[in-house]
This record gives sequence, structure tokens and C-alpha cells, in this order.
Amino acid sequence: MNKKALKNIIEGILLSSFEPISADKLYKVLSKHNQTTKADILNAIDELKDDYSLKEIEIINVASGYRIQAKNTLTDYLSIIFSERIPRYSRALLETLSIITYRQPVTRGDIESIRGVTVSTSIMKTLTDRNWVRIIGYREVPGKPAMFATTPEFLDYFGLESLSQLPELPQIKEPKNLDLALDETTDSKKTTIPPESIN
Amino acid sequence: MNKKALKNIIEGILLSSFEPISADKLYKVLSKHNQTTKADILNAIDELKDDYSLKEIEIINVASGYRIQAKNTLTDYLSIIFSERIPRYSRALLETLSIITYRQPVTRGDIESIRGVTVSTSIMKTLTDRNWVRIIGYREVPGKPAMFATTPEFLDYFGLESLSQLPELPQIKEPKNLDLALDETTDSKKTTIPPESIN
Amino acid sequence: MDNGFINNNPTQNEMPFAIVDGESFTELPQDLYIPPVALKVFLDTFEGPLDLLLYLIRKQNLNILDIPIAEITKQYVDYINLMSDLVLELAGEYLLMAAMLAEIKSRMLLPLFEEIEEEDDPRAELVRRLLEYERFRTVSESINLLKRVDRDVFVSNVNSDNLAKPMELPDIDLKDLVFSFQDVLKRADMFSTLHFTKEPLSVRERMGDVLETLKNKEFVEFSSLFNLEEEKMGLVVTFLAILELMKESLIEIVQAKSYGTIHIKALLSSNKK
Repeated sequence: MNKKALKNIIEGILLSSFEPISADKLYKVLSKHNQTTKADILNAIDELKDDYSLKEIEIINVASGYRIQAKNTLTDYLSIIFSERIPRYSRALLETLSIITYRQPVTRGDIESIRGVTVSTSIMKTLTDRNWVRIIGYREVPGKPAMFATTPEFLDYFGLESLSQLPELPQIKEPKNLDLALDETTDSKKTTIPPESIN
Repeated sequence: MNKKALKNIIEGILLSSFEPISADKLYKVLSKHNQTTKADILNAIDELKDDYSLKEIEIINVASGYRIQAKNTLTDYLSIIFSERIPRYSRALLETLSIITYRQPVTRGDIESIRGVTVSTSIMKTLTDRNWVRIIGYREVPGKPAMFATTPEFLDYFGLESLSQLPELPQIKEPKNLDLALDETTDSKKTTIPPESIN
Repeated sequence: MDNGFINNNPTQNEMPFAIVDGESFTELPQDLYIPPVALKVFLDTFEGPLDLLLYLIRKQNLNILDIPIAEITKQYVDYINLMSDLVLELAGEYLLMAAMLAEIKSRMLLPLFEEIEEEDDPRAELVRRLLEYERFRTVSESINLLKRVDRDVFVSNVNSDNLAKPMELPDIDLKDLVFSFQDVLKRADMFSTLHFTKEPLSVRERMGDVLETLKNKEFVEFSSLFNLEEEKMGLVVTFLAILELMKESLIEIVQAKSYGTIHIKALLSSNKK
């Protein structure tokens, strides 16, 4: 098998694999269909390394084999791309936040009795860490549970001036109507819909 | 930004991204840090395509953008190396997916009436989890059933740019012809079906 | 593609439906006898009554537009009976189809008066459904043969874990937030018809109470945890709280002998140093 062809095949294999691949494995796979030696393979990898010196990718040697990785110079670009597919928040988190938003101030117990399930501590931590939710006092009942409410940052995040600009709920049965209601909130701020649930 | 540098960066980005990237997105990401135009980007992609003509990788265009993949000639090697990640899908799933594809938007009820059996929840979950299918609205009938449609990711998965590239749905005989055929059957029934067989 | 089944490997010959005692069954035997073990697998092979009917029709090279309904009904029903005899769980759809076939058969037995000839052939609806289903079944086979990622196509997968990418936080859409609350309200409505939301006593709260009672005590009698002055609902809440504590391994329930007194012990206090 000619050198160039071997190099191209090895490149194709390494580029397709997220995990490192060892020279032994490459040899095992390649020798099935081609006349080649381990030395040929190592040579090809060295040549590839040279080829990549001017590129934005590099071949590195880790314990379990070779892998091709992005060079540091790509960090800025890739971080933009990767940030766009960050994991989304769970349904439980959204529901918890929505209850706090529409029924504030609420205690954890309130949220639990509305959702019918326990509110996980990590959800409350995420919400307070993001500064969307804060403790605004303690209810005067046994146990003095903390009461949660949304923050001004939360309103900023959604570009709202006040909670009264949130869509009124009973109106919204259809996604269509929701779009309409949201348009009203964001476009024409004069149409303030006082949600009866917020007071 | 010089041509060669731009080409190398685009190559690095396309190689490192798990999802296809559109020219618009590349422009958005690149123009943040560099002086470049969309035409430059398209040029660079064309040049990369040329560079790859002798290699074992290629740039292809799918629904959500460009991606770099191994050429068919490597499939033998790669399917050995990655044998554990080859997905298998049941007939039920493929039939359901086909109905959604060619009849979108459809409700579960539509799918069930064509297949003659209940659509299992696990199939719908697999299809939505894989992001091949999504709810695009609710039909205005009692029960407001969700309507499903395919996503660009579905096309990406099959390496297609648009739905029109899918195999054509086999033509059914025109209802007129069907009537005709049935009429013929009725006419010749005495001869084709011996009376004793109907009992 | 003569029998319409998709094989995972397109180059492979017809896959056996079942292998019993080393013998593989690739088609329905003429006398319809299949060992029970194989029959179960056989049933799983079909995607429903339309699929089974199409199989029976295609297998005998019958014209779908001219189904000898009596013959097909007989075969279908024989098959269904066989499966019921073996007490295999039959999906309702199969029985519904048997009923539909019987109805078509009976309508075709009616003498052919002029008026009736004007009517649609009783088989028309069945034929229409079979043809429609077959279109999708066929196209799904074509889709299965398309080159797809990780089976036929391998996408570049260059690692960039080495790069220090800033951790970005997920975004929320206001729409999602509103929808979430609607879901919550919808669920709450469902509960309220069952009179759950009216209940002021929370299981969680009661769990705390129970733990409080158990604190610094070795064993507490199960029955003493209930306040008999409470309404029935209160007793249920206490009971649920005990079960929940048990589930979370916060307490231990001990009964020395059958019908003997049940004792409860907090697991936390015993671990305290």
C-alpha cells in the first residue's frame, strides 16, 4: 500500500474518533485489507503531525493511543459554538421557577404542594445562584420557612419592567394566543395585563 | 485575515463540531474576532473541498449546514472500530418515522390509523429524544392532539439537505382505478370464487 | 423484499422468524402448526393485523385488489385461533380485524341485487387501508437502506476537551416559563378533582414531626405515632410519612413476632456520635 494512501486512511480514521486509537489497533484494522507494517503506520502518523503544524488541529499521543484534537487557537471560536448547545434546564426547574414567578412569595412547601413532588435542593440552588430567585423573608409559621420571590435581575433577563407585564394565564390556552400575549408584553408596553395571580 | 488562516480555522471548527454548521453560523463566529466576509468563507469551504479530493474525508452539505465526514471508502474500517455504536431501529419505529415524514404534520391518531396498531410511547420518545421529530402544534379538534413533524437533525442523520431528497412514497393506484378493479372483481366473482369456498 | 420484512443486513437472506430445536422457521408452515415458542416470536414479527394480512396475501401471490376474502379470512382466523389456544396475549387490533373480515365476508354472501351492485364493494375500505399501509411499509424499507450516521457514515469527531471553554449557562425562554406554569396548573386541576390539593396536611411536614418524636428515643411504638384525635386524613398522612421515611432509610421498622407490636426507630439518632 502506498505511503500517501495509508496516511490518508489513518487520518480519516483518527478524525472520526473522539477516543484515542492505538497504533496496534490501527495495525489490526488496516492489515486486514492491506499490506502494511507497524513501522509504516508510525511513519504515516509522524508525517501527519508535520502536515498539521500549520493547521488548527494536532495529533497528540496519550496513554491509550493517538488522537487528533483542536489547537488552543480555536478556543474562542469553539466556545461560541459549544455554548449554543448547553444543556437545557429541566422541566422541574422551569416549573419551580414558574410557580415562584406567578405565586410569589412562596415557600418550598408551597411549591411542593402545587407540583405534588419534592423540590430538589439543587434546583433552588441553581435558581438562587443565577440570581433569579431570592429569599425575601420567613413565614410566621412553625419552622419559619423561607419565602422565595423573583429578583429584579430576573425581570431584566426577560426584558420586563415589572411582573405585571407577564402574560396573564387564563387567556392562554393556545400556543397561538401565547405568542400574541408575549408580543403584547414585549412590543407595546402600554397594554399592561394585570395578572390577577400576582398581587 | 489571510485566506490560508481562514481556511484552517474553518476546517478546525467543522472537524471539532458534532453538529453540522451553516455558512451563516461560521460567519457569525468568525466575524466576531476577524475581518472576513461571507464570500471569503464560502471560498474557503470550496478550497477545502478541493484539498480533500485526494483525501479520505469530504465536506458535505446537509440540512443544518456543512460537515466533514469520512468517505465511503473508509466505512469498512470504521464500522469495525465503532461497531458498538451502530444503532438499530425496529420496523415499528421506521414505519412510524416514515408516516411522520411523508404525512407531516400528523397526530398519533393519524399514525395509528395507517399502521392499524397503537403507537408505543417508547417509539415516540425515542424519536423525540433523538431530535428527529418534534411537536409543532396542536390540532384544533377535541383532545387537542399534538402534531408531529420532522426536524433538520433528522435530515442530517440521513445525510440529506431537504425532505425532497428522500425516496419517493410509492404511488397508490388512483381510487378510480381501484373502483374499476373492484367492479371487475364483482363482475367476475362467480367465476373466481367458487360458492363453496364462501362459508 | 418478497415478504416485506426488513433485515438489518440488506445482503442477508431471509431471516428465520424463530429457531426451535436447531431448526429455523422462515415462513408460516402450510398446516399452520408452529411450535408455541416459535409462534410467540412469529407474532412479534408482525407489526399488526394489516401487516399479517399483507403477508398472507403476498405470500400466496394474490392480487390485493381481488382478495378472495373467504380464503384469507379463514387463514387469518385460523391463525388467530391458534394463538388464542396457546393463550398468547393477542392485541385487540388483531381481533378487531378478524371481526372486520367476518363482516366483509358476510356482506359478500348477500345475494347481488341491482341496488347492492351500485354500492361499494365491501372490501374497498380494507383494500384501501392495506394499500395505504403497504406504501409506508415499503418506503420505510427504503429509508432503512439510506446511508445513516454511525452505520454507514462516520462524521468527524475531533476532540476539543483540551480547550478551556467557558462554562455557559442555559437560557430560558419566557414562553417556556409560561408553558411550564400552565402544565403545573393543569396538573393541579387534575389533583383538585380528586380532592388532593385541599388537604392542608403535608406528608413532608409530618415526616418532620415523626422524626421529632423519635429523636433521642430508642424505640417508639408504631401506634403511638398516630394522633387518634385527627380526622382519617391526618392518620393517612402520618402513615404516608412513615412509609416515606422508611423509603428514605431514615427510620427502621421492627416487629419481633407475627402480630406483635411494631416498633419504630430513627436511624439518624443511632448513627450520631
